[in-house]
Amino acid sequence: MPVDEFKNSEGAILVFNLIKIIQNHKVVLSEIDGAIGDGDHGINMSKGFSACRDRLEGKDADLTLALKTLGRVLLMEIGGSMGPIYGSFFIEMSKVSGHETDINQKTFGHMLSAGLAGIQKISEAKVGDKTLLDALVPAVDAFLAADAQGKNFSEALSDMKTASARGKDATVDMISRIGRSSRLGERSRGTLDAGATSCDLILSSMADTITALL
Amino acid sequence: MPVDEFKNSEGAILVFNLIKIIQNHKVVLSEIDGAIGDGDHGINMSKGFSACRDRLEGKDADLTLALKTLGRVLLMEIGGSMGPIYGSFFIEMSKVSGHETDINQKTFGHMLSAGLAGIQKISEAKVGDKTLLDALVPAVDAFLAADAQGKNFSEALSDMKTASARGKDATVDMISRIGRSSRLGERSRGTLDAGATSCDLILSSMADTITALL
Amino acid sequence: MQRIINNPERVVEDMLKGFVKTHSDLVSETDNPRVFKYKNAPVKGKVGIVTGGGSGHKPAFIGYVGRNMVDAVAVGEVFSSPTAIAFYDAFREVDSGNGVACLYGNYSGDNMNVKMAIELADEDGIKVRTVVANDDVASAPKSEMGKRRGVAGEIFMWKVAGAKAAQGASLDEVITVAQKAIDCSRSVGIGLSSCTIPAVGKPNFLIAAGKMEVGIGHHGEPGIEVRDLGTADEMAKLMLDIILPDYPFTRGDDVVVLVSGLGATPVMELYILFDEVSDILAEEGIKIHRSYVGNYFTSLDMAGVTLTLMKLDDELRELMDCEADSVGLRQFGSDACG
Amino acid sequence: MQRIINNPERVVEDMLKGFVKTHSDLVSETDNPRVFKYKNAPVKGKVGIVTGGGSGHKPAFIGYVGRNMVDAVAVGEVFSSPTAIAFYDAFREVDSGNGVACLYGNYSGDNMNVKMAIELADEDGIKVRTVVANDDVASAPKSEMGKRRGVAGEIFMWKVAGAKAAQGASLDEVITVAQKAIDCSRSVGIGLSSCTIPAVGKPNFLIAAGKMEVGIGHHGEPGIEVRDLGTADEMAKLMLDIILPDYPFTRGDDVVVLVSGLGATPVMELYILFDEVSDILAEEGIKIHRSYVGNYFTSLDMAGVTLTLMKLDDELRELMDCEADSVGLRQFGSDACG
Ligand SMILES: Nc1ncnc2c1ncn2[C@@H]1O[C@H](COP(=O)(O)OP(=O)(O)O)[C@@H](O)[C@H]1O
Ligand SMILES: Nc1ncnc2c1ncn2[C@@H]1O[C@H](COP(=O)(O)OP(=O)(O)O)[C@@H](O)[C@H]1O
Ligand SMILES: [Mg+2]
Ligand SMILES: [Mg+2]
Ligand SMILES: [Mg+2]
Ligand SMILES: [Mg+2]
Repeated sequence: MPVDEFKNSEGAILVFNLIKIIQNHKVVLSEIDGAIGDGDHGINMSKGFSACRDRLEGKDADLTLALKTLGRVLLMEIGGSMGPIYGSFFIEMSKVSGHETDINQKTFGHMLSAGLAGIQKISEAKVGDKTLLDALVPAVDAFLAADAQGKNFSEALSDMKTASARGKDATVDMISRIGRSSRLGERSRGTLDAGATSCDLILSSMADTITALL
Repeated sequence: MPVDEFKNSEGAILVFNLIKIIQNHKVVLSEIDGAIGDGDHGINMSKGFSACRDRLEGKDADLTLALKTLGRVLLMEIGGSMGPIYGSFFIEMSKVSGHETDINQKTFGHMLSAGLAGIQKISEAKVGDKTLLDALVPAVDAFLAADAQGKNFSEALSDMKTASARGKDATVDMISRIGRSSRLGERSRGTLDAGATSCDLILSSMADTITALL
Repeated sequence: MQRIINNPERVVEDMLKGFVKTHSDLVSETDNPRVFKYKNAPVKGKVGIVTGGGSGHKPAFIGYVGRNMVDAVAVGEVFSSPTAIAFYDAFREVDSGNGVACLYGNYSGDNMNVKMAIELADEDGIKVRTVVANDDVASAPKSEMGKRRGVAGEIFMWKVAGAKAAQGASLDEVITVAQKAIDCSRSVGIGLSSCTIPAVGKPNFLIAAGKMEVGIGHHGEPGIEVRDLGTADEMAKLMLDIILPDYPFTRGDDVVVLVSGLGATPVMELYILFDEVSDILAEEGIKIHRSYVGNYFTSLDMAGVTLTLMKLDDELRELMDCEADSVGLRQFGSDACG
Repeated sequence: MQRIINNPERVVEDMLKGFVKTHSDLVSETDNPRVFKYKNAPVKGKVGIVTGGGSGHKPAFIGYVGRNMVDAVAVGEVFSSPTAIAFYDAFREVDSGNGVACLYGNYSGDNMNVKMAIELADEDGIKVRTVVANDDVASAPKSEMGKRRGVAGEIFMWKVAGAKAAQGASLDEVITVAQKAIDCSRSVGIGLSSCTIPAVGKPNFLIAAGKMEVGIGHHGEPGIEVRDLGTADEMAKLMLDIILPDYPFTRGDDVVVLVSGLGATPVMELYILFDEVSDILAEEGIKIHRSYVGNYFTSLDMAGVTLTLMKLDDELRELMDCEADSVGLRQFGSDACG
């Protein structure tokens, strides 16, 4: 049985993979946002994540620094709602990983909880409002539940992925109550939420990267 | 053979008939203007002529005073281009009828010439530009020609009517070169000019009234 | 028509009522319901400045009534000249015995009505002289300058003449500087949409989506050319290519620039256009002394823009820098001017 | 899209370039390309006034930077909050050691970014206090005032706070009066058309011809009700029926009134609406001390209007009457104020 943890010093790959996944989904994220929003979610996200890549270039970052850099770039330089929301998420995660040498399942669970709490501190959105929280909240819950049930790190990550995807898919049937698309009321039903889609991409990529690192 | 003249003191009926004819054609004049202009020619004209009726009410006006009142009301209170154009026309006519006791064929010819000259003093429009001058100029010419040929007053008036109607009808094939509709260029072809139409109504009504007075 | 109006035939009256209520600190009604004056007019010892024209050009014309600006305006129906009586009454309201400068726009109706009004004023012994603005380059070739219409350059004419009059200049001096201002000004417009006279209820003409009309007039008078909608940079270049050689403005000149929206174009876009105008002028070695960007002279709900340049000499520069207080043009000045 | 733009993704940058070139006598760039300040900021001994928000609301927000007004703004993308760094840099640009009043609008992005910015400023020892405008009556019921958005009432908040700061008031005093201004203000909007974010290229939503949306927000946030397009008089009554009882404004009150167009509505129509507002207020025994009619706070190319009333007490009246010099609000005052 493999060691159920990975080295903070080797974890920056997690962030680099996030950058790649966001860049690769720039167009589709904007298209999804275009259906009931203003069609710029991919552009906004890609702008922020790409700026982070520049910032990490040449630096021998560990996971903590990479997450912190990503969070700060989003927070400081993207503006809108997405900047502070995803920014807080990654910064709060980085505070938990902090100086830990190894990131195990417990630590990662704390990181997720802290990231989520960071968002909830600044956003009034609730589950069911058709936002990224509809992917994030069930995903975090699933990870923590798996952990509590004694599942191992990669099993818990797998549960997280499943819950995130399901949460994202569930946004199709929701009416938007927060942000730009809330203006459409009943007409916002029938399409995915863009933020939930990017959040699912992020969570799923993190799960894959960590699984590979274990 | 009847006396070929009418009394100035009995001539105000000419103006009252003009007022009636304009009021009765308010809608159609606006409709014609609407095709290639802004659709208000009937409104503008009717506003001015009706104001003149109020002004003449109770006054025992002769032709001179009635024409002068009509001209001044149009000139002073209607604005736009029509105010000064028709205003000058009637004022200049009234200057010629002045203190004449009887209006004969020569006097009326001078009145028409003076009215036309008054318009030409302030408007740069030429025959063929698709304006009221396309009815007025041939009508005045026809009256003067008939007079020169020795035709009597009512014959000259009849020639004037014919020429005015023909002039008006000819505007259908013209391209507007003056005023609002000139904006349309080639597309202004194919409809009557509103000003030529009102001018024809005016000339034809004058001819009928005078013929009846003789 | 997605408009905020009551009776479409009474938009001018209704607008005027709202205007004088809003700006009673600056503008007063007169006995003629179509004549409005600066509340302190006639200003003793000062030449009176009068203008007027059809409605639908907000803030023009009434918006330029004020301190060191226009003393009275004659107001017409939408896109239609005021009456001769309105011009005449405006003259009477502002004459303090020093004469009246009537500075207006070269539209045939205005020309006729002003002419009549002057004849009436003559009988009263009121001395009126006129300057007829003709800054719209696209409205006639240079060989027929006298046929060109007055557009946003009129604002510079009023500003300069208003300041000159406030300094105590004579009627002849005011007329001379107003004529100089308009002689040194050139304008051109680009239309991106038509406009709708409320009483008519349908667009006056049509500009197809994806097209623009270069040289359009302030009432939708036909332009020089309909072409594919360009970028802001292309529009700036097009407009300057028309304006610059006509005057001509050349290296070393000092100018004021006015970019005005036509009514429905967001002001954000006017700044985008101005940015390129400014860059091109810098390349050409033409110095911008002062610039105005906003809705200064509109055409109802038309989308589009006009660009005006005026070449400055020392006198025009000083007068443009004077303080002014009107709804459409309000600026602090080192020199109170009056 | 009949727009005057270059790259639709760069409208904000392009507009800002044009803006600072036009108004370099009043507004300066800073090291942060999304932060602009009053050219004399930080004004020694004076509390700094900062605001900020998404673009597309011209003249808001940058147009309210100036003398006795806002000292610096943070500029966001179209309809999107500025970054935390922009707010933070704005604080730093204007703090003269007397603290900074950040007066903004209660949009979730702004709330989050301002919060972050304040945390950063705290670390630098810059004292920042906020007032969050919530004058838009239609955006939440009175029982949830804290959820209401800030709209054109922000202009009164800035005007009053800017004047107070210019008089040498402390940060607490400035905050108190800014809070009072917004507490005494109520706004409501009516939308007559949608608007198009240039980078998106299609309308954000739809308002059918012949309909109007009462209570619409500054980004097209849904209103209270879509109904048949009314006359200007009906709109005035509808809006006052929403605003008056909410505060409530009552007989004997003294108010300032602001009628702002949303971008594509001709100013003529705003005066028509104001005329009826003024008549209704007169009937209700509410006295208008001062009124503003024009495009003060827009939403790109949306057609429509907002109405704002602020109840005055002696302090607010004095501050509203102070001189002010900014692009969006420029007025002469008996009192120079600073
Ligand atoms: N207050 C909020 N809390 C949580 N998520 C939000 C909030 N506002 C917006 N979102 C999310 O942001 C997404 C849109 O992001 P984006 O398109 O980048 O921003 P914008 O809406 O400003 O264009 C939505 O799909 C939604 O998931
Ligand atoms: N300068 C001019 N000279 C002669 N006639 C003119 C002139 N301008 C306009 N017209 C006439 O005026 C008519 C339109 O009048 P009207 O509709 O009342 O005014 P407006 O065009 O201002 O709406 C045109 O049909 C034309 O015959
Ligand atoms: Mg966006
Ligand atoms: Mg979006
Ligand atoms: Mg007409
Ligand atoms: Mg007309």
